[in-house]
Amino acid sequence: MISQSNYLWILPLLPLLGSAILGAIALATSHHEKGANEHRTGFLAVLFPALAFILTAFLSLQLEIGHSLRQVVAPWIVADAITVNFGFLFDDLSRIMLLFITGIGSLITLYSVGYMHGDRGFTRFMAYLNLFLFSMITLVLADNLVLTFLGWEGVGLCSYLLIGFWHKEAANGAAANKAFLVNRAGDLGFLLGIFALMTLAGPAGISYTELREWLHNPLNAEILAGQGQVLVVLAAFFLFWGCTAKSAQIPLLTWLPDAMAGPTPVSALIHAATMVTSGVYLVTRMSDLFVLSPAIMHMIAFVGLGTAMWAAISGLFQDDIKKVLAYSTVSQLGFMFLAAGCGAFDAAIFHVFTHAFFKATLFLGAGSVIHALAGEQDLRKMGGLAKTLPRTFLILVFGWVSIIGIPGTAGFWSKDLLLERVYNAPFMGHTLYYAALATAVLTAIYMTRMMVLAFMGKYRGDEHVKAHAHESPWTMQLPMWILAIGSLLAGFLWAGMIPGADLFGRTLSSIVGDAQRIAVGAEHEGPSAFVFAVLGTAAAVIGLLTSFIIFTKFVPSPVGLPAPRGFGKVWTFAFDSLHALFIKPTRALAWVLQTIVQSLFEALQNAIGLFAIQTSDLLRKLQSGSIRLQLGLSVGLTLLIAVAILGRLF
Amino acid sequence: MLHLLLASPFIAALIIALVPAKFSRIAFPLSLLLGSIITILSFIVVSNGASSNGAPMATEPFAWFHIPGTAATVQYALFSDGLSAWMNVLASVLTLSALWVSFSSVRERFAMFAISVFLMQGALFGCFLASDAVLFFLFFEALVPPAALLIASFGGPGRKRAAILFAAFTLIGSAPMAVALWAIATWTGTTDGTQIAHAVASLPFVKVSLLFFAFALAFAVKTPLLPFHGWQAETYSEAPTGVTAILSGAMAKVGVFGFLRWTIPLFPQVALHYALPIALLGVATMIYGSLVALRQHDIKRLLAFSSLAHLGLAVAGCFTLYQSAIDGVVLMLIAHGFSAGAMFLLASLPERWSKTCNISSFGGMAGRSPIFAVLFLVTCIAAVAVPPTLGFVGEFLILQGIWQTMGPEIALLAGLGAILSAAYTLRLVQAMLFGKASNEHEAAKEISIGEMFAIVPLIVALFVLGVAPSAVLRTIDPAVGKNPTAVATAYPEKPSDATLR
Amino acid sequence: MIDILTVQIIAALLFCIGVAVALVRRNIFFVLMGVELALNATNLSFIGFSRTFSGSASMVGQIVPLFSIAVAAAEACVGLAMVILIFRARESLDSESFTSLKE
Amino acid sequence: MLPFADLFPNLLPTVIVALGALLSLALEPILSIANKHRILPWVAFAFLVGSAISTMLIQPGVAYNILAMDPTRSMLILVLLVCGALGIAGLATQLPRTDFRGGEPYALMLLSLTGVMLMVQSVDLLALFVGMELSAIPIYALVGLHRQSTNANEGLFKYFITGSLFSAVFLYGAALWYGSTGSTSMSAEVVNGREALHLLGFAFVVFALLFKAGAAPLHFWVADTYTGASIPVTGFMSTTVKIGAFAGLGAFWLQVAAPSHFLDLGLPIQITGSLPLLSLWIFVAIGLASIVVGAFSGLGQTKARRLMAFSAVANAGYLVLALLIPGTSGASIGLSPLWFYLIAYALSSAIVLAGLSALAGTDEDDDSLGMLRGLGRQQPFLSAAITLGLISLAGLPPAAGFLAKFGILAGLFSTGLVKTAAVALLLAVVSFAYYFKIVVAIWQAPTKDIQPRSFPPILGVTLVIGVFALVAISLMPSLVGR
Amino acid sequence: MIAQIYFSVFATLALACALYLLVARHPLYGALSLIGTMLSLAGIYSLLSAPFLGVVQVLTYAGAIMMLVVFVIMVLNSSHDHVVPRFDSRGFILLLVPAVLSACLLYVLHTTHPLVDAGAIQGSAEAVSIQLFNTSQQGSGAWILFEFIGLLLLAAMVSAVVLAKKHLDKKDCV
Repeated sequence: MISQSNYLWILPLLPLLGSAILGAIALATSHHEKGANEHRTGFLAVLFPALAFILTAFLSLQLEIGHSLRQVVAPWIVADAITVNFGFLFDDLSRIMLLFITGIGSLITLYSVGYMHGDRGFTRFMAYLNLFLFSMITLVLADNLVLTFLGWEGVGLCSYLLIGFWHKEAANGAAANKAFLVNRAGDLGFLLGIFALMTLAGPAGISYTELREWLHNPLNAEILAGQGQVLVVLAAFFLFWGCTAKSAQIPLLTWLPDAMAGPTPVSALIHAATMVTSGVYLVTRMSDLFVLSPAIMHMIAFVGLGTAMWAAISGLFQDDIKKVLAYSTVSQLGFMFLAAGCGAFDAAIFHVFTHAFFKATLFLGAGSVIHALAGEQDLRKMGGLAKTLPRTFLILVFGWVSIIGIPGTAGFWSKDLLLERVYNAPFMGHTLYYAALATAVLTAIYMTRMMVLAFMGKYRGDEHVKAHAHESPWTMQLPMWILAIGSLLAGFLWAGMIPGADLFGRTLSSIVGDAQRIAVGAEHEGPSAFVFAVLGTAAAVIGLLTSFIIFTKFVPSPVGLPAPRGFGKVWTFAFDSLHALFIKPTRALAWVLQTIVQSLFEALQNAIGLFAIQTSDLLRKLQSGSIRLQLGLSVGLTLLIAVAILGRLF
Repeated sequence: MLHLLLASPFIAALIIALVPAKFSRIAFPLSLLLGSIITILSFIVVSNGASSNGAPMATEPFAWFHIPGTAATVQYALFSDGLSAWMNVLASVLTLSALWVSFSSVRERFAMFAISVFLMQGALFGCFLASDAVLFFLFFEALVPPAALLIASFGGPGRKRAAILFAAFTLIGSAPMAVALWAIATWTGTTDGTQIAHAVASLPFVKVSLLFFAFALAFAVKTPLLPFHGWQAETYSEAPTGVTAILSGAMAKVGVFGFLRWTIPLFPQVALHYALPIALLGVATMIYGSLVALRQHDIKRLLAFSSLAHLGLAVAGCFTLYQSAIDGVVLMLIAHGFSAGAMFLLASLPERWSKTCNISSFGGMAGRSPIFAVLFLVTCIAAVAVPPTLGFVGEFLILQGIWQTMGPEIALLAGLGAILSAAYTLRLVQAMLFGKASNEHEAAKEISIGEMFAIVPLIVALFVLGVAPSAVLRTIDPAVGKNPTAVATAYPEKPSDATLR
Repeated sequence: MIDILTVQIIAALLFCIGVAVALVRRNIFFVLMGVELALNATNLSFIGFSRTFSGSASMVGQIVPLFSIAVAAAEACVGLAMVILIFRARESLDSESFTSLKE
Repeated sequence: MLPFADLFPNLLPTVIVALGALLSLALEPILSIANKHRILPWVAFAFLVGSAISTMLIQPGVAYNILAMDPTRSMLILVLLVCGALGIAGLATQLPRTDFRGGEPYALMLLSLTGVMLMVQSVDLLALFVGMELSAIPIYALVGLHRQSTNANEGLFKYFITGSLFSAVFLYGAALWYGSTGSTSMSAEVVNGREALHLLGFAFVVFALLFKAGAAPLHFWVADTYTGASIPVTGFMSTTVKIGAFAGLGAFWLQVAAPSHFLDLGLPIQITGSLPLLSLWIFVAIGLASIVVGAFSGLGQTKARRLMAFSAVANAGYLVLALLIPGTSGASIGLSPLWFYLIAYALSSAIVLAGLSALAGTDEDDDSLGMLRGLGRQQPFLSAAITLGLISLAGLPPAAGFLAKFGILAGLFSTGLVKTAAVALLLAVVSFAYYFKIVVAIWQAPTKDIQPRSFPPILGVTLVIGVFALVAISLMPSLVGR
Repeated sequence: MIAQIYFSVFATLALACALYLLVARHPLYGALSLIGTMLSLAGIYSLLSAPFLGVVQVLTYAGAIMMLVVFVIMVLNSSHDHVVPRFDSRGFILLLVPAVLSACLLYVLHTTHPLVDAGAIQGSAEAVSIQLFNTSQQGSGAWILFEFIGLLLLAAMVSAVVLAKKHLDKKDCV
């Protein structure tokens, strides 16, 4: 295995190289009328992620379950007690993550080659994509928190770049800033978490493997029990804080929908399928830490559930097709954190996995709809597209059934497993379970609403747009089909009721096994899996039917902008207004400092200057022109001094 | 070697001065040549430090000047460890870039500009190399005349006021330091940096803390710290941009350098005693600077307040008295030197193109001058300390040190500063790069090759050093502790003692 | 025998009167003459003191006035030249009319 | 027969300068108007050089208990000669521009220089008096040189009246001194029972000398006279007279502090004199007053000469404070910082004003800051020299002024006058503001086009010498004093 | 005894003339009264056994110098002199200064009682010249200063020329 471990550093390097080359090309051609040749650059853009995927696949096949590769390339930061390395860790968790990140990443790149066709910034966009993949790979492949943080901030940066890609509209800039800032707020949490761990475990606090050993080392038991307790809680809290920003959980979730509203569905998708899952990845990666502080675990569970429900409800109010998907993403992430909070880390990761497939499918489908309708995103202006875009429709249907959890689809398996685990959770499992089930119903409702509004009924947009409506080129279609198939079949990697089909779970057990044992405790006998399956299916079907009945009848009229109104608005932007509570005071403070304090300082300076001038004028008055006064003052004042000083002698 | 390094800028100034007026054309290439030679020299010093594992270089002391009424004799002696060496590199590189970029704006008076800049550089070298307190003070004061002259004769409309403000602040600020030096000379009879610490130790605590604060004040004004920042914004915005780059990139560092090299090692116990309040002051400065920067409309004022914020954090890092944090401070100084320098130099271009500093009047540059836009964006990214830039490494170490020594709350506070810095930087980026250009009609301007040559190295350095900070750390870390004036002696044996909570 | 103290007092008074003339009067001639008077007073003081010493020490007090007289002559000569000069310029002997330089 | 043995060694430099004066006076009538300003300066310069050489050759010693010579004095005399040369060069630049017909001014300058050198050498009040008068009278004429300018007239008038009055004061002080000691020698011991007279005489003499030095509150003449005189004359008097006055003051002060044998000006001495230490506070008061007045009055000024006048007042203040600096330890006085400061000041000020005399044109207020705009680019060499001088005056490194000020104030601190030293330092910052105004004005971009002004080679030569001297003592302070 | 009387007469005369100088209206009167002071001072000198100085005083001071002064006064004697007021309020205030000065001087003089020393030498011309021109090592060396007085007078002459001669600078041709 040693031999292969030497290849790890190549993985992140490939897309980095790609982005470097593409960036160079973009800069070089930045002043030409039309950018570089799209075929060549497109080829390059797809080449590097694809290579990365192949390499990952190769390594994964070589490596049997339970083993891991680790490579320390070079020291990075070496200061006094602190040592941070460029080190990579390729174990079961990062293997899974890498597989779908590189795989789906490559597909997305391929898709975007078609989607971005003819755009002036084609090459630049491809460079961004590669950079993003580099950051993502670093994030999951790093063997220590600081290097992960590098990827962590890197993806934040890339999302900033991608959201603000079309820089002509200032609005995109605003959305980009929002995304970056909110992520920054999360990153601060991440950093503080690292510090807490360094204080707790010293140098061992940074590296995953060493931290793991440190935590499980019986010698440290009493530290953990004793003064270490606080630090553990702090660390867990801060790290989860970081996750809330990156994977859009309450309260730091406002940036994601805006990001979706950003220019390209591709960038939106790249968030949805990969970036946002990094939070779940981190929680799982640090599962050994989290399970040590049940309070934080519960917090995670509730935050996850809350996010899921809130997002599901606000999904109902969206008329913009991408926004619907955006909120569904947030909601699904909520499910994942719910699972993680309940100690079902593997289930969470599995849901991440399947979600990547069906959400990708949905987004690509939506993208191709928008592409076909020349950029129209308003659901109210669609309708009856099933006949116009049959293949797209089919693809979207795959995604749709999967997300609402029709038995057999990937979504079904993962959500089913997830809910079951939640039910068996020691702490308020049942309550959480029913709430989650209700959320599943809501999911079915808003997803069906989207499908109905988009494809059923008759077309509501203007005609000549429809006249030009067409299916996408192969570069877009190919990835969509692959993903669509995936969203149907991916679930069988861990189909709970089919004996033997639990490759996924076995793979992860080496990472999260102990943690889950600590979290869940002894296996106790709950209702059989079959019950949950039925309930889940029921939820999906109920939601589907209600939604179908309602929204084929009441079709919203296409007036005004596709933005939620009334209660929907309040609900959707609840957390924006929450943020405002922090932003407004900051602004006010800044205003005060600038206009009052700062000007006070300046006034003080001027006062001193004025004093000098006044004194000068005063003294210069003394310099009178009259010789007699001058003589008199000279003699008189000297006399005064002499008398004042020498007078004491007599 | 050190003598040569110190002398080189003055020699350069002399050479430029001797260029007869009718050959004024060659002044520019000549100055660039000399500047690069000096830069090479400074790098040689660094490499010496690296090769000898950061063992400090020092010169034979030479009795120079007897302080009347005391037993003290000022010695001309130079001393260079990794810290000084890197600061010198900073100064020389920035000087070179500043010369390069400024040419197009000062053209006809370039000779004088170059002379003053070289003199300033020489004074900077002196500050970084002096190992005698009075010698240091001499160079510290020698910074003022050329800087003030540059501001007053090449600056913007309010240049005279700015120059006077700058000079008055720095001179008045350094006055207490002079008094402290007299006191040291009178009480201990030595001004040698290697002996003061021991000599002072016997004095009563009150006296020592008075000395401490006298020193600290001078550096707090130079850095600047919160109540003493009045000169900064105005000076930076009025000064010619090349000079501003040096001012913020190198001269402001003298303040922090002073804390590291003089204030803390000379009066360790006092430093330990007042570490927390001063560090808090640093953090407050950071927050203040960031918040005020949020409301600036003049790009140079904004950058001025941003460097106020950065250096505030650096000072806070110094007073953690925590080894790795101090290393972080050094990294951060270098990082900020390069990034601030690059920022100001870049900012000078649109200023020259559209004759204004008001950021609301820029915009849409991403479309019109893409290369400039990319450089600007990258610099901003480096400025907000996104890994793997050098700034991140510095900030990481400093924040960690703050957490270690002063606890989570203050670390959190300082962290907020990081968020705010992102906020105002992105605001600047959005205003300049995004949206439609306000002046579409006029032809799009683009950064020239020469200017790129001047600026790109700074940015590259930020990333290279960020990936391999050990290049710096290796030279400074061993040096610490090897020499008496260096930082380490100031520390209690266990950093944990430094936690005053 | 003459009391030296009286001599000194007279000298002091003359000196002060001289100063007074120089300070109080506005006519430039008076100012000059006031200074001359003060010089005379110093001479008197010297000679008065010379009586209180023996040997060559007493002679010192008798030769210094010679110098002061010479100096007075020189000053008078320059001073009168100055008076002529500025009288040409201003047609006035009022010292208060030379107040253009101030502050 | 004359005791040449130890007399002429002492007097040689002075005599040579006097001879130069006589010769140039003799040459003056036979030269054509055009040649006067071309030849006479060089004649004078030659004699100055000769005097300088002789100064370096002669041995220390005292002649007749009235004229002394020691290393410090010879150093001061050398600086005097440099300042004189600069003044003459300035005249040689200025007079042709104003079409001045006569060549007497050079002779007058040399005569005045003779007087000052006498002051520097004298250890006797009578000699000091003669020296003062000999230095003063030619300067009266020099001040009034431009007879059409009302400013010159007024400056002359004020200087003359004040000067003659205070020479009377000096003489009266000498009388009292004589009355209390029985001798006019500075080193004379006080006769029992006459301490009060002694003290009074001391005070009168000191005040008269302080008037010469232009310390507040005896400074009123300074501004008006400096403004009235033409720039080179201002430069000449602001430096030479100050050197003379402080040399006399320093010698007197040392001798009073430790009477009964003649002292080397540079060496620290233990205080043995009967003079009450209380009188120290006179110097503190006057020094601070001068610094305050000089620093603040200069702020509002717009003419270089007037600025320099108030700078002279301020620097006089620092010099007065320097009188208090103890030597090694205990009740002692060591004046070497004073001499260093004096030399640094004199060189800088002479350089600045000589340079300005070349920059400024012919008419009255050509040294108003507005008129100086942009001359820096036209005369880079002159302007650089001026800038160096001003930086030195402002007490900033790298010029000598920094070490001088630093040393004096450090010494002051060591005597325990902490507050005084601190205040003096802060006010130095204030005065920096107006020195800086001149520098900025010179280096500004010109508003109007200036017709090029040439200056004679002698100015270049002397300026080079001056700048070299200034730089030399900046780099090697040990050249002066110990 | 006689000396006492003479002395008191001369003293009063000197003071009176001095005071008249202070109040005289026309400079000419002032000059004359000043001459009076000087003559009486000459008398006092000779009473104080400095006859040579008395003579010099009469010749040089009262004679030469004051004559010159009077001459110039006559030359410049224009109606202006009467226009110039003798006193003004400022003058009266300034009068305080010499008053205080005299007070101090008198007080200090009172604290000391200088007594006539028997060994004082009679200031004959011979004694003075010996004191003045003894060039030997033991001498006072005053002769050197006397040489400088020569330079001084020369300087005064040149200065007077420079100040008063016409046609020195071109603009002078009025």
